[in-house]
Amino acid sequence: MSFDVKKQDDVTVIDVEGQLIVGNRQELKQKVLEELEGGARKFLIDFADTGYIDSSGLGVLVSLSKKIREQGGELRLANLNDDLRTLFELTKLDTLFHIANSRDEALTSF
Amino acid sequence: MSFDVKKQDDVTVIDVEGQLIVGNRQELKQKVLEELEGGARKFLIDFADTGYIDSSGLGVLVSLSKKIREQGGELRLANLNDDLRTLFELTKLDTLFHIANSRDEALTSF
Amino acid sequence: MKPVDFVLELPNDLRAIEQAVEFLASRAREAGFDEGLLRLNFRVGVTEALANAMLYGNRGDENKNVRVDASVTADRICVRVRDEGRGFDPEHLDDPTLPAHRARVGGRGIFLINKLMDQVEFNEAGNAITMVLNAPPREAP
Amino acid sequence: MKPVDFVLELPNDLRAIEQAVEFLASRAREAGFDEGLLRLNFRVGVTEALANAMLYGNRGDENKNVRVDASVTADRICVRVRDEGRGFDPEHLDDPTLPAHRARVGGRGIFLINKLMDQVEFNEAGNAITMVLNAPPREAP
Ligand SMILES: Nc1ncnc2c1ncn2[C@@H]1O[C@H](COP(=O)(O)OP(=O)(O)O)[C@@H](O)[C@H]1O
Ligand SMILES: Nc1ncnc2c1ncn2[C@@H]1O[C@H](COP(=O)(O)OP(=O)(O)O)[C@@H](O)[C@H]1O
Repeated sequence: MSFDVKKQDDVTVIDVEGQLIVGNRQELKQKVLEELEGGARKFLIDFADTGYIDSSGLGVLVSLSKKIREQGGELRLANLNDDLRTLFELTKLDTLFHIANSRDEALTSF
Repeated sequence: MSFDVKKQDDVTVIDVEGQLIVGNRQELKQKVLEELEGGARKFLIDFADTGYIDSSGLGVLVSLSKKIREQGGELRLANLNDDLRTLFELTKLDTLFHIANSRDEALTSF
Repeated sequence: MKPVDFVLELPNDLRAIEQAVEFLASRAREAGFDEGLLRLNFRVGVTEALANAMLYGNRGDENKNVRVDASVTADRICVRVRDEGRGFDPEHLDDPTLPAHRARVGGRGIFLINKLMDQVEFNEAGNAITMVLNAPPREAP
Repeated sequence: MKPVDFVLELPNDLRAIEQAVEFLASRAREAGFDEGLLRLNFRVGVTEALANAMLYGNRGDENKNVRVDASVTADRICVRVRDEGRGFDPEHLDDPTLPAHRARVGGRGIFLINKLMDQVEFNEAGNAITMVLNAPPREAP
Protein backbone atom coordinates (compact mmCIF):
# COMPACT_ATOMS: atom_id res chain seq x y z
CA MET A 1 0.00 0.00 0.00
CA SER A 2 0.97 3.56 -0.53
CA PHE A 3 -1.27 6.54 0.03
CA ASP A 4 -1.42 10.03 -1.07
CA VAL A 5 -2.77 12.90 1.02
CA LYS A 6 -4.07 16.09 -0.59
CA LYS A 7 -6.07 19.09 0.57
CA GLN A 8 -9.06 20.03 -1.50
CA ASP A 9 -10.37 23.27 0.04
CA ASP A 10 -10.96 22.25 3.66
CA VAL A 11 -11.23 18.52 2.95
CA THR A 12 -8.29 16.17 3.49
CA VAL A 13 -8.44 13.64 0.65
CA ILE A 14 -6.57 10.36 1.01
CA ASP A 15 -6.04 7.99 -1.90
CA VAL A 16 -5.32 4.40 -0.88
CA GLU A 17 -3.32 2.52 -3.51
CA GLY A 18 -3.09 -1.25 -3.19
CA GLN A 19 -4.38 -3.18 -0.20
CA LEU A 20 -5.53 -1.82 3.14
CA ILE A 21 -4.75 -4.78 5.36
CA VAL A 22 -3.30 -5.95 8.63
CA GLY A 23 0.28 -5.48 7.39
CA ASN A 24 -0.06 -1.75 6.69
CA ARG A 25 -3.21 -0.35 8.31
CA GLN A 26 -1.14 1.45 10.99
CA GLU A 27 0.38 3.73 8.36
CA LEU A 28 -3.01 5.00 7.29
CA LYS A 29 -4.16 5.41 10.87
CA GLN A 30 -1.11 7.38 11.87
CA LYS A 31 -1.31 9.67 8.89
CA VAL A 32 -4.97 10.52 9.44
CA LEU A 33 -4.50 11.06 13.18
CA GLU A 34 -1.64 13.47 12.43
CA GLU A 35 -3.89 15.49 10.18
CA LEU A 36 -6.63 15.42 12.80
CA GLU A 37 -4.24 16.73 15.42
CA GLY A 38 -3.14 19.37 12.95
CA GLY A 39 -6.71 20.67 12.88
CA ALA A 40 -8.24 18.91 9.87
CA ARG A 41 -11.87 17.90 10.40
CA LYS A 42 -13.27 16.81 7.04
CA PHE A 43 -11.77 13.61 5.64
CA LEU A 44 -12.43 11.74 2.43
CA ILE A 45 -10.81 8.39 1.73
CA ASP A 46 -10.88 7.52 -1.95
CA PHE A 47 -10.70 3.80 -2.78
CA ALA A 48 -10.54 4.09 -6.56
CA ASP A 49 -7.08 2.48 -6.61
CA THR A 50 -7.62 0.02 -3.79
CA GLY A 51 -7.45 -3.74 -4.30
CA TYR A 52 -8.96 -5.27 -1.21
CA ILE A 53 -9.53 -4.46 2.46
CA ASP A 54 -9.44 -6.99 5.27
CA SER A 55 -11.12 -6.88 8.67
CA SER A 56 -8.17 -4.99 10.14
CA GLY A 57 -8.50 -2.37 7.44
CA LEU A 58 -12.23 -2.09 8.12
CA GLY A 59 -11.41 -1.80 11.82
CA VAL A 60 -9.07 1.12 11.19
CA LEU A 61 -11.80 2.91 9.24
CA VAL A 62 -14.27 2.41 12.10
CA SER A 63 -11.73 3.62 14.63
CA LEU A 64 -10.78 6.68 12.60
CA SER A 65 -14.38 7.59 11.95
CA LYS A 66 -15.05 7.53 15.68
CA LYS A 67 -12.00 9.65 16.54
CA ILE A 68 -12.84 12.18 13.86
CA ARG A 69 -16.43 12.43 15.02
CA GLU A 70 -15.26 13.00 18.59
CA GLN A 71 -13.51 16.10 17.32
CA GLY A 72 -16.64 17.30 15.56
CA GLY A 73 -15.42 16.16 12.16
CA GLU A 74 -16.55 13.63 9.55
CA LEU A 75 -15.02 10.79 7.56
CA ARG A 76 -16.46 9.94 4.17
CA LEU A 77 -15.59 7.17 1.75
CA ALA A 78 -15.73 7.23 -2.03
CA ASN A 79 -15.25 5.05 -5.09
CA LEU A 80 -15.79 1.59 -3.64
CA ASN A 81 -15.73 -0.96 -6.44
CA ASP A 82 -18.23 -3.84 -6.42
CA ASP A 83 -15.98 -6.08 -4.33
CA LEU A 84 -15.41 -3.44 -1.68
CA ARG A 85 -19.07 -2.53 -1.63
CA THR A 86 -19.86 -6.21 -0.99
CA LEU A 87 -17.48 -6.12 1.96
CA PHE A 88 -19.24 -3.11 3.50
CA GLU A 89 -22.64 -4.68 2.92
CA LEU A 90 -21.67 -8.06 4.40
CA THR A 91 -20.41 -6.41 7.56
CA LYS A 92 -23.24 -3.84 7.55
CA LEU A 93 -20.62 -1.12 7.74
CA ASP A 94 -22.48 0.56 4.88
CA THR A 95 -24.91 1.73 7.57
CA LEU A 96 -22.12 3.39 9.52
CA PHE A 97 -20.34 5.35 6.82
CA HIS A 98 -21.22 8.03 4.37
CA ILE A 99 -20.26 6.26 1.15
CA ALA A 100 -20.24 8.43 -1.98
CA ASN A 101 -20.15 7.10 -5.52
CA SER A 102 -17.51 9.52 -6.63
CA ARG A 103 -15.03 11.91 -5.18
CA ASP A 104 -16.94 14.88 -6.56
CA GLU A 105 -20.18 13.69 -5.06
CA ALA A 106 -18.51 13.40 -1.67
CA LEU A 107 -16.85 16.80 -1.95
CA THR A 108 -19.72 18.93 -3.19
CA SER A 109 -22.01 17.97 -0.32
CA PHE A 110 -19.36 18.14 2.43
CA MET B 1 5.87 -12.53 -19.79
CA SER B 2 3.94 -11.18 -22.65
CA PHE B 3 5.37 -10.16 -25.99
CA ASP B 4 4.38 -8.01 -28.78
CA VAL B 5 5.26 -8.67 -32.42
CA LYS B 6 5.37 -5.86 -34.97
CA LYS B 7 6.67 -5.45 -38.49
CA GLN B 8 8.90 -2.48 -39.14
CA ASP B 9 9.54 -2.55 -42.90
CA ASP B 10 11.01 -6.02 -43.43
CA VAL B 11 12.12 -6.47 -39.82
CA THR B 12 10.06 -8.47 -37.33
CA VAL B 13 10.38 -6.64 -34.02
CA ILE B 14 9.54 -8.49 -30.81
CA ASP B 15 9.15 -6.71 -27.47
CA VAL B 16 9.60 -8.96 -24.46
CA GLU B 17 7.72 -7.69 -21.42
CA GLY B 18 8.55 -9.23 -18.06
CA GLN B 19 10.82 -12.22 -17.65
CA LEU B 20 12.17 -14.54 -20.32
CA ILE B 21 12.61 -17.71 -18.31
CA VAL B 22 12.13 -21.44 -18.17
CA GLY B 23 8.39 -21.10 -17.49
CA ASN B 24 7.60 -19.21 -20.67
CA ARG B 25 10.49 -19.43 -23.14
CA GLN B 26 8.53 -21.83 -25.37
CA GLU B 27 6.03 -19.11 -26.19
CA LEU B 28 8.71 -16.85 -27.58
CA LYS B 29 10.33 -19.69 -29.48
CA GLN B 30 7.09 -20.78 -31.08
CA LYS B 31 6.15 -17.26 -32.10
CA VAL B 32 9.48 -16.55 -33.75
CA LEU B 33 9.55 -19.90 -35.54
CA GLU B 34 6.08 -19.23 -36.93
CA GLU B 35 7.28 -15.93 -38.35
CA LEU B 36 10.35 -17.63 -39.76
CA GLU B 37 8.21 -20.24 -41.47
CA GLY B 38 6.01 -17.44 -42.77
CA GLY B 39 9.05 -16.02 -44.58
CA ALA B 40 10.44 -13.43 -42.16
CA ARG B 41 14.23 -13.30 -42.11
CA LYS B 42 15.23 -10.21 -40.14
CA PHE B 43 14.42 -10.34 -36.43
CA LEU B 44 14.98 -7.83 -33.68
CA ILE B 45 14.21 -8.67 -30.07
CA ASP B 46 13.85 -5.56 -27.93
CA PHE B 47 14.52 -6.02 -24.21
CA ALA B 48 13.62 -2.51 -23.06
CA ASP B 49 10.76 -3.88 -20.94
CA THR B 50 12.41 -7.10 -19.85
CA GLY B 51 13.15 -7.87 -16.21
CA TYR B 52 15.54 -10.77 -16.22
CA ILE B 53 16.52 -13.71 -18.41
CA ASP B 54 17.61 -17.11 -17.12
CA SER B 55 19.80 -19.74 -18.78
CA SER B 56 16.77 -21.25 -20.50
CA GLY B 57 15.91 -17.87 -21.95
CA LEU B 58 19.48 -17.44 -23.15
CA GLY B 59 19.28 -20.93 -24.62
CA VAL B 60 16.19 -20.05 -26.61
CA LEU B 61 17.93 -17.00 -28.02
CA VAL B 62 20.92 -19.12 -29.08
CA SER B 63 18.64 -21.71 -30.64
CA LEU B 64 16.57 -19.13 -32.51
CA SER B 65 19.63 -17.31 -33.75
CA LYS B 66 20.94 -20.58 -35.19
CA LYS B 67 17.66 -21.48 -36.87
CA ILE B 68 17.28 -18.00 -38.35
CA ARG B 69 20.83 -18.06 -39.67
CA GLU B 70 20.21 -21.45 -41.29
CA GLN B 71 17.49 -19.75 -43.34
CA GLY B 72 19.83 -16.97 -44.34
CA GLY B 73 18.37 -14.52 -41.81
CA GLU B 74 19.66 -12.66 -38.78
CA LEU B 75 18.59 -12.13 -35.18
CA ARG B 76 19.59 -8.93 -33.42
CA LEU B 77 19.07 -7.83 -29.85
CA ALA B 78 18.53 -4.31 -28.54
CA ASN B 79 18.08 -2.34 -25.33
CA LEU B 80 19.76 -4.60 -22.82
CA ASN B 81 19.90 -2.88 -19.46
CA ASP B 82 23.02 -3.16 -17.31
CA ASP B 83 21.85 -6.35 -15.62
CA LEU B 84 21.09 -8.09 -18.89
CA ARG B 85 24.34 -6.90 -20.41
CA THR B 86 26.17 -8.43 -17.44
CA LEU B 87 24.43 -11.71 -18.17
CA PHE B 88 25.57 -11.71 -21.80
CA GLU B 89 29.09 -10.80 -20.79
CA LEU B 90 29.34 -13.46 -18.07
CA THR B 91 28.27 -16.15 -20.51
CA LYS B 92 30.29 -14.60 -23.37
CA LEU B 93 27.11 -14.59 -25.42
CA ASP B 94 27.92 -10.99 -26.25
CA THR B 95 30.40 -12.44 -28.75
CA LEU B 96 27.65 -14.43 -30.46
CA PHE B 97 24.96 -11.79 -30.93
CA HIS B 98 24.65 -8.49 -32.64
CA ILE B 99 23.64 -6.33 -29.67
CA ALA B 100 22.48 -2.81 -30.48
CA ASN B 101 22.11 -0.04 -27.94
CA SER B 102 18.76 1.06 -29.25
CA ARG B 103 16.04 -0.16 -31.50
CA ASP B 104 16.81 2.53 -34.06
CA GLU B 105 20.47 1.64 -34.14
CA ALA B 106 19.58 -1.98 -34.81
CA LEU B 107 17.03 -1.08 -37.49
CA THR B 108 18.99 1.46 -39.51
CA SER B 109 21.90 -0.88 -40.10
CA PHE B 110 19.82 -4.00 -40.78
CA MET C 1 -8.19 -32.97 -12.17
CA LYS C 2 -5.18 -33.69 -9.99
CA PRO C 3 -4.86 -30.90 -7.41
CA VAL C 4 -1.60 -29.00 -7.23
CA ASP C 5 -0.29 -28.83 -3.69
CA PHE C 6 1.77 -26.15 -2.03
CA VAL C 7 3.23 -25.73 1.39
CA LEU C 8 4.39 -22.41 2.77
CA GLU C 9 5.96 -21.94 6.14
CA LEU C 10 5.97 -18.28 7.05
CA PRO C 11 7.67 -16.43 9.85
CA ASN C 12 5.42 -14.57 12.25
CA ASP C 13 5.57 -11.36 10.24
CA LEU C 14 2.40 -9.55 9.21
CA ARG C 15 4.20 -7.96 6.29
CA ALA C 16 4.71 -11.39 4.69
CA ILE C 17 0.96 -11.91 4.37
CA GLU C 18 0.24 -9.85 1.27
CA GLN C 19 2.90 -11.50 -0.88
CA ALA C 20 2.09 -14.98 0.36
CA VAL C 21 -1.54 -14.43 -0.59
CA GLU C 22 -0.43 -13.05 -3.94
CA PHE C 23 1.68 -16.14 -4.56
CA LEU C 24 -1.20 -18.50 -3.81
CA ALA C 25 -3.63 -16.44 -5.89
CA SER C 26 -1.25 -16.54 -8.84
CA ARG C 27 -1.07 -20.33 -8.61
CA ALA C 28 -4.85 -20.60 -8.45
CA ARG C 29 -5.20 -18.28 -11.44
CA GLU C 30 -2.71 -20.43 -13.34
CA ALA C 31 -4.75 -23.52 -12.46
CA GLY C 32 -7.74 -21.85 -14.09
CA PHE C 33 -9.72 -20.87 -10.99
CA ASP C 34 -12.27 -18.09 -11.37
CA GLU C 35 -10.59 -14.66 -11.23
CA GLY C 36 -13.59 -12.94 -9.70
CA LEU C 37 -13.52 -15.17 -6.62
CA LEU C 38 -9.78 -14.80 -6.30
CA ARG C 39 -10.04 -11.03 -6.15
CA LEU C 40 -11.99 -10.66 -2.92
CA ASN C 41 -13.16 -13.98 -1.46
CA PHE C 42 -9.89 -15.83 -1.68
CA ARG C 43 -7.57 -12.96 -0.84
CA VAL C 44 -9.52 -11.62 2.12
CA GLY C 45 -10.33 -15.08 3.49
CA VAL C 46 -6.72 -16.21 3.48
CA THR C 47 -5.48 -12.85 4.78
CA GLU C 48 -7.81 -13.12 7.79
CA ALA C 49 -6.67 -16.63 8.60
CA LEU C 50 -2.99 -15.71 8.36
CA ALA C 51 -3.43 -12.57 10.45
CA ASN C 52 -5.25 -14.49 13.19
CA ALA C 53 -2.61 -17.21 13.19
CA MET C 54 0.16 -14.64 13.66
CA LEU C 55 -1.59 -12.29 16.06
CA TYR C 56 -3.63 -14.63 18.28
CA GLY C 57 -2.29 -18.12 17.62
CA ASN C 58 1.43 -17.34 17.74
CA ARG C 59 0.84 -14.13 19.71
CA GLY C 60 3.46 -12.29 17.71
CA ASP C 61 6.20 -14.68 18.85
CA GLU C 62 9.03 -14.32 16.32
CA ASN C 63 10.18 -17.86 16.89
CA LYS C 64 6.92 -19.39 15.81
CA ASN C 65 5.81 -20.14 12.28
CA VAL C 66 2.61 -20.34 10.38
CA ARG C 67 2.14 -23.26 8.03
CA VAL C 68 -0.05 -23.00 4.96
CA ASP C 69 -1.12 -26.04 2.98
CA ALA C 70 -2.90 -25.20 -0.22
CA SER C 71 -4.28 -27.35 -2.96
CA VAL C 72 -5.72 -25.85 -6.10
CA THR C 73 -7.60 -26.94 -9.19
CA ALA C 74 -9.77 -24.97 -11.60
CA ASP C 75 -12.81 -26.07 -9.60
CA ARG C 76 -11.74 -25.85 -5.99
CA ILE C 77 -9.21 -24.24 -3.70
CA CYS C 78 -8.50 -25.68 -0.29
CA VAL C 79 -6.26 -23.77 2.12
CA ARG C 80 -5.29 -24.86 5.60
CA VAL C 81 -3.58 -22.42 7.96
CA ARG C 82 -2.04 -23.74 11.15
CA ASP C 83 -0.35 -21.82 13.94
CA GLU C 84 1.59 -22.95 16.98
CA GLY C 85 -0.88 -21.58 19.50
CA ARG C 86 -3.34 -23.15 21.88
CA GLY C 87 -6.35 -22.53 19.68
CA PHE C 88 -9.72 -21.07 20.61
CA ASP C 89 -13.40 -21.82 20.45
CA PRO C 90 -14.71 -20.43 17.16
CA GLU C 91 -18.33 -21.27 18.02
CA HIS C 92 -18.90 -18.45 20.47
CA LEU C 93 -18.08 -15.26 18.68
CA ASP C 94 -20.32 -12.20 18.62
CA ASP C 95 -22.09 -11.38 15.37
CA PRO C 96 -20.40 -8.17 14.22
CA THR C 97 -23.39 -7.11 12.15
CA LEU C 98 -25.74 -6.70 15.13
CA PRO C 99 -26.46 -3.00 15.68
CA ALA C 100 -24.83 -3.16 19.12
CA HIS C 101 -21.58 -4.52 17.64
CA ARG C 102 -21.34 -2.65 14.39
CA ALA C 103 -19.22 0.18 15.69
CA ARG C 104 -16.64 -2.17 17.19
CA VAL C 105 -13.15 -1.92 15.83
CA GLY C 106 -12.55 -5.70 15.75
CA GLY C 107 -14.39 -8.96 15.52
CA ARG C 108 -15.01 -9.24 11.77
CA GLY C 109 -12.26 -11.69 10.77
CA ILE C 110 -13.84 -15.09 11.32
CA PHE C 111 -17.17 -13.62 10.28
CA LEU C 112 -15.72 -12.61 6.90
CA ILE C 113 -14.03 -15.97 6.44
CA ASN C 114 -17.38 -17.67 6.95
CA LYS C 115 -19.09 -15.32 4.52
CA LEU C 116 -16.43 -15.38 1.80
CA MET C 117 -15.50 -19.05 1.80
CA ASP C 118 -17.76 -21.99 0.94
CA GLN C 119 -16.63 -24.33 3.70
CA VAL C 120 -14.78 -23.52 6.90
CA GLU C 121 -13.59 -25.99 9.47
CA PHE C 122 -11.41 -25.77 12.55
CA ASN C 123 -9.46 -28.64 13.97
CA GLU C 124 -10.27 -29.90 17.45
CA ALA C 125 -7.60 -27.78 19.12
CA GLY C 126 -8.68 -24.65 17.26
CA ASN C 127 -5.22 -23.76 15.96
CA ALA C 128 -5.81 -24.84 12.36
CA ILE C 129 -8.46 -23.62 9.98
CA THR C 130 -9.36 -25.27 6.68
CA MET C 131 -11.14 -23.17 4.08
CA VAL C 132 -12.63 -24.33 0.81
CA LEU C 133 -13.67 -22.12 -2.06
CA ASN C 134 -15.53 -23.64 -4.99
CA ALA C 135 -15.62 -22.26 -8.51
CA PRO C 136 -19.01 -20.97 -9.63
CA PRO C 137 -20.96 -23.60 -11.56
CA ARG C 138 -20.20 -23.39 -15.23
CA GLU C 139 -22.97 -22.71 -17.67
CA ALA C 140 -24.10 -25.71 -19.63
CA PRO C 141 -22.54 -25.56 -23.10
CA MET D 1 20.10 -9.72 13.22
CA LYS D 2 17.85 -12.73 13.60
CA PRO D 3 17.28 -14.29 10.18
CA VAL D 4 13.72 -14.71 8.97
CA ASP D 5 13.07 -18.23 7.75
CA PHE D 6 10.72 -19.43 5.09
CA VAL D 7 9.84 -22.81 3.72
CA LEU D 8 8.12 -23.33 0.40
CA GLU D 9 7.13 -26.67 -1.00
CA LEU D 10 6.32 -26.33 -4.66
CA PRO D 11 4.74 -28.75 -7.07
CA ASN D 12 6.82 -29.74 -10.05
CA ASP D 13 5.46 -26.95 -12.22
CA LEU D 14 7.80 -24.60 -14.06
CA ARG D 15 5.16 -21.89 -14.10
CA ALA D 16 5.28 -21.67 -10.30
CA ILE D 17 8.91 -20.55 -10.40
CA GLU D 18 8.50 -16.88 -11.27
CA GLN D 19 6.01 -16.15 -8.47
CA ALA D 20 7.92 -18.17 -5.92
CA VAL D 21 11.05 -16.18 -6.74
CA GLU D 22 9.02 -12.97 -6.56
CA PHE D 23 7.72 -13.94 -3.14
CA LEU D 24 11.20 -14.61 -1.78
CA ALA D 25 12.59 -11.43 -3.34
CA SER D 26 9.82 -9.40 -1.73
CA ARG D 27 10.69 -10.86 1.67
CA ALA D 28 14.38 -10.10 1.18
CA ARG D 29 13.56 -6.55 0.11
CA GLU D 30 11.42 -6.15 3.21
CA ALA D 31 14.32 -7.39 5.33
CA GLY D 32 16.42 -4.59 3.86
CA PHE D 33 18.60 -6.59 1.47
CA ASP D 34 20.24 -4.71 -1.40
CA GLU D 35 17.76 -4.18 -4.27
CA GLY D 36 20.44 -4.25 -6.93
CA LEU D 37 21.51 -7.78 -6.03
CA LEU D 38 17.91 -8.93 -5.81
CA ARG D 39 17.21 -7.82 -9.35
CA LEU D 40 19.54 -10.12 -11.23
CA ASN D 41 21.78 -12.20 -8.95
CA PHE D 42 19.12 -13.44 -6.58
CA ARG D 43 16.32 -13.90 -9.09
CA VAL D 44 18.36 -15.67 -11.75
CA GLY D 45 20.28 -17.80 -9.26
CA VAL D 46 17.15 -19.09 -7.56
CA THR D 47 15.33 -19.55 -10.87
CA GLU D 48 18.14 -21.77 -12.16
CA ALA D 49 18.14 -23.93 -9.05
CA LEU D 50 14.37 -24.37 -9.13
CA ALA D 51 14.34 -25.18 -12.84
CA ASN D 52 17.06 -27.82 -12.43
CA ALA D 53 15.26 -29.35 -9.46
CA MET D 54 12.05 -29.69 -11.46
CA LEU D 55 13.54 -30.68 -14.81
CA TYR D 56 16.47 -32.93 -13.86
CA GLY D 57 16.00 -33.78 -10.20
CA ASN D 58 12.30 -34.60 -10.27
CA ARG D 59 12.37 -35.25 -14.03
CA GLY D 60 9.05 -33.52 -14.49
CA ASP D 61 7.29 -36.02 -12.22
CA GLU D 62 4.06 -34.33 -11.10
CA ASN D 63 3.99 -36.29 -7.88
CA LYS D 64 7.29 -34.93 -6.69
CA ASN D 65 7.88 -31.64 -4.93
CA VAL D 66 10.65 -29.13 -4.62
CA ARG D 67 11.42 -27.79 -1.17
CA VAL D 68 12.88 -24.33 -0.69
CA ASP D 69 14.34 -23.22 2.64
CA ALA D 70 15.22 -19.55 2.71
CA SER D 71 16.60 -17.39 5.42
CA VAL D 72 17.01 -13.65 4.94
CA THR D 73 18.50 -10.69 6.74
CA ALA D 74 19.62 -7.31 5.42
CA ASP D 75 23.16 -8.70 5.13
CA ARG D 76 22.72 -12.20 3.81
CA ILE D 77 20.34 -14.44 1.96
CA CYS D 78 20.64 -18.18 2.15
CA VAL D 79 18.46 -20.37 -0.07
CA ARG D 80 18.45 -24.14 -0.18
CA VAL D 81 16.63 -25.98 -2.96
CA ARG D 82 16.07 -29.70 -2.65
CA ASP D 83 14.48 -32.07 -5.11
CA GLU D 84 13.48 -35.72 -4.84
CA GLY D 85 15.91 -36.93 -7.47
CA ARG D 86 19.09 -38.96 -7.37
CA GLY D 87 21.39 -35.98 -7.68
CA PHE D 88 24.37 -35.49 -9.96
CA ASP D 89 28.03 -34.61 -9.89
CA PRO D 90 28.32 -30.83 -10.18
CA GLU D 91 32.10 -30.95 -10.40
CA HIS D 92 32.34 -32.13 -13.97
CA LEU D 93 30.41 -29.70 -16.08
CA ASP D 94 31.70 -28.11 -19.28
CA ASP D 95 32.60 -24.43 -19.16
CA PRO D 96 29.93 -22.82 -21.35
CA THR D 97 32.12 -19.80 -22.13
CA LEU D 98 34.76 -21.78 -24.02
CA PRO D 99 34.56 -20.94 -27.72
CA ALA D 100 33.69 -24.54 -28.54
CA HIS D 101 30.71 -24.48 -26.16
CA ARG D 102 29.39 -20.98 -26.59
CA ALA D 103 26.86 -21.81 -29.27
CA ARG D 104 25.30 -24.61 -27.23
CA VAL D 105 21.69 -24.18 -26.31
CA GLY D 106 22.11 -25.46 -22.74
CA GLY D 107 24.68 -25.79 -20.02
CA ARG D 108 24.64 -22.31 -18.49
CA GLY D 109 22.51 -22.89 -15.39
CA ILE D 110 25.02 -24.05 -12.78
CA PHE D 111 27.60 -21.76 -14.34
CA LEU D 112 25.36 -18.74 -13.75
CA ILE D 113 24.54 -19.82 -10.21
CA ASN D 114 28.26 -19.94 -9.45
CA LYS D 115 28.83 -16.53 -11.01
CA LEU D 116 25.84 -14.76 -9.48
CA MET D 117 25.92 -16.18 -5.96
CA ASP D 118 28.68 -15.73 -3.38
CA GLN D 119 28.71 -19.27 -2.04
CA VAL D 120 27.35 -22.42 -3.62
CA GLU D 121 27.33 -25.86 -2.09
CA PHE D 122 25.75 -29.16 -3.03
CA ASN D 123 24.90 -31.88 -0.56
CA GLU D 124 26.64 -35.24 -0.83
CA ALA D 125 23.86 -36.81 -2.90
CA GLY D 126 23.72 -33.85 -5.28
CA ASN D 127 19.97 -33.27 -4.99
CA ALA D 128 20.17 -30.18 -2.78
CA ILE D 129 21.94 -26.91 -3.51
CA THR D 130 22.61 -24.19 -0.96
CA MET D 131 23.28 -20.69 -2.24
CA VAL D 132 24.40 -17.68 -0.25
CA LEU D 133 24.29 -14.08 -1.41
CA ASN D 134 25.94 -11.39 0.72
CA ALA D 135 25.02 -7.75 0.74
CA PRO D 136 27.70 -5.43 -0.62
CA PRO D 137 29.88 -3.98 2.16
CA ARG D 138 28.42 -0.77 3.48
CA GLU D 139 30.41 2.38 3.27
CA ALA D 140 31.80 3.54 6.57
CA PRO D 141 29.63 6.37 7.90
N1 LIG E 1 -5.68 -18.75 15.32
C1 LIG E 1 -6.24 -18.29 16.46
N2 LIG E 1 -5.74 -18.65 17.67
C2 LIG E 1 -6.28 -18.20 18.81
N3 LIG E 1 -7.34 -17.36 18.86
C3 LIG E 1 -7.90 -16.96 17.71
C4 LIG E 1 -7.38 -17.40 16.44
N4 LIG E 1 -8.14 -16.84 15.47
C5 LIG E 1 -9.07 -16.09 16.10
N5 LIG E 1 -8.92 -16.15 17.44
C6 LIG E 1 -9.78 -15.50 18.45
O1 LIG E 1 -11.01 -15.16 17.87
C7 LIG E 1 -11.28 -13.78 18.03
C8 LIG E 1 -12.05 -13.25 16.86
O2 LIG E 1 -11.22 -13.18 15.71
P1 LIG E 1 -11.68 -12.35 14.45
O3 LIG E 1 -13.09 -12.72 14.10
O4 LIG E 1 -10.66 -12.55 13.38
O5 LIG E 1 -11.73 -10.84 14.92
P2 LIG E 1 -10.54 -9.93 15.47
O6 LIG E 1 -9.26 -10.44 14.85
O7 LIG E 1 -10.86 -8.57 14.97
O8 LIG E 1 -10.57 -10.04 16.96
C9 LIG E 1 -9.93 -13.13 18.22
O9 LIG E 1 -10.02 -11.94 18.94
C10 LIG E 1 -9.17 -14.21 18.99
O10 LIG E 1 -9.47 -14.13 20.35
N1 LIG F 1 18.99 -30.98 -9.41
C1 LIG F 1 19.60 -31.73 -10.35
N2 LIG F 1 19.45 -33.08 -10.35
C2 LIG F 1 20.04 -33.84 -11.29
N3 LIG F 1 20.83 -33.34 -12.26
C3 LIG F 1 21.04 -32.01 -12.31
C4 LIG F 1 20.45 -31.14 -11.37
N4 LIG F 1 20.85 -29.88 -11.65
C5 LIG F 1 21.64 -29.98 -12.73
N5 LIG F 1 21.77 -31.25 -13.15
C6 LIG F 1 22.57 -31.76 -14.28
O1 LIG F 1 23.54 -30.79 -14.59
C7 LIG F 1 23.46 -30.43 -15.96
C8 LIG F 1 23.85 -28.97 -16.15
O2 LIG F 1 22.84 -28.14 -15.64
P1 LIG F 1 22.84 -26.61 -16.03
O3 LIG F 1 24.19 -26.07 -15.83
O4 LIG F 1 21.73 -25.98 -15.27
O5 LIG F 1 22.55 -26.56 -17.58
P2 LIG F 1 21.27 -27.07 -18.39
O6 LIG F 1 20.11 -27.03 -17.47
O7 LIG F 1 21.15 -26.12 -19.51
O8 LIG F 1 21.61 -28.47 -18.84
C9 LIG F 1 22.05 -30.75 -16.36
O9 LIG F 1 21.95 -31.00 -17.75
C10 LIG F 1 21.76 -31.98 -15.53
O10 LIG F 1 22.26 -33.13 -16.16
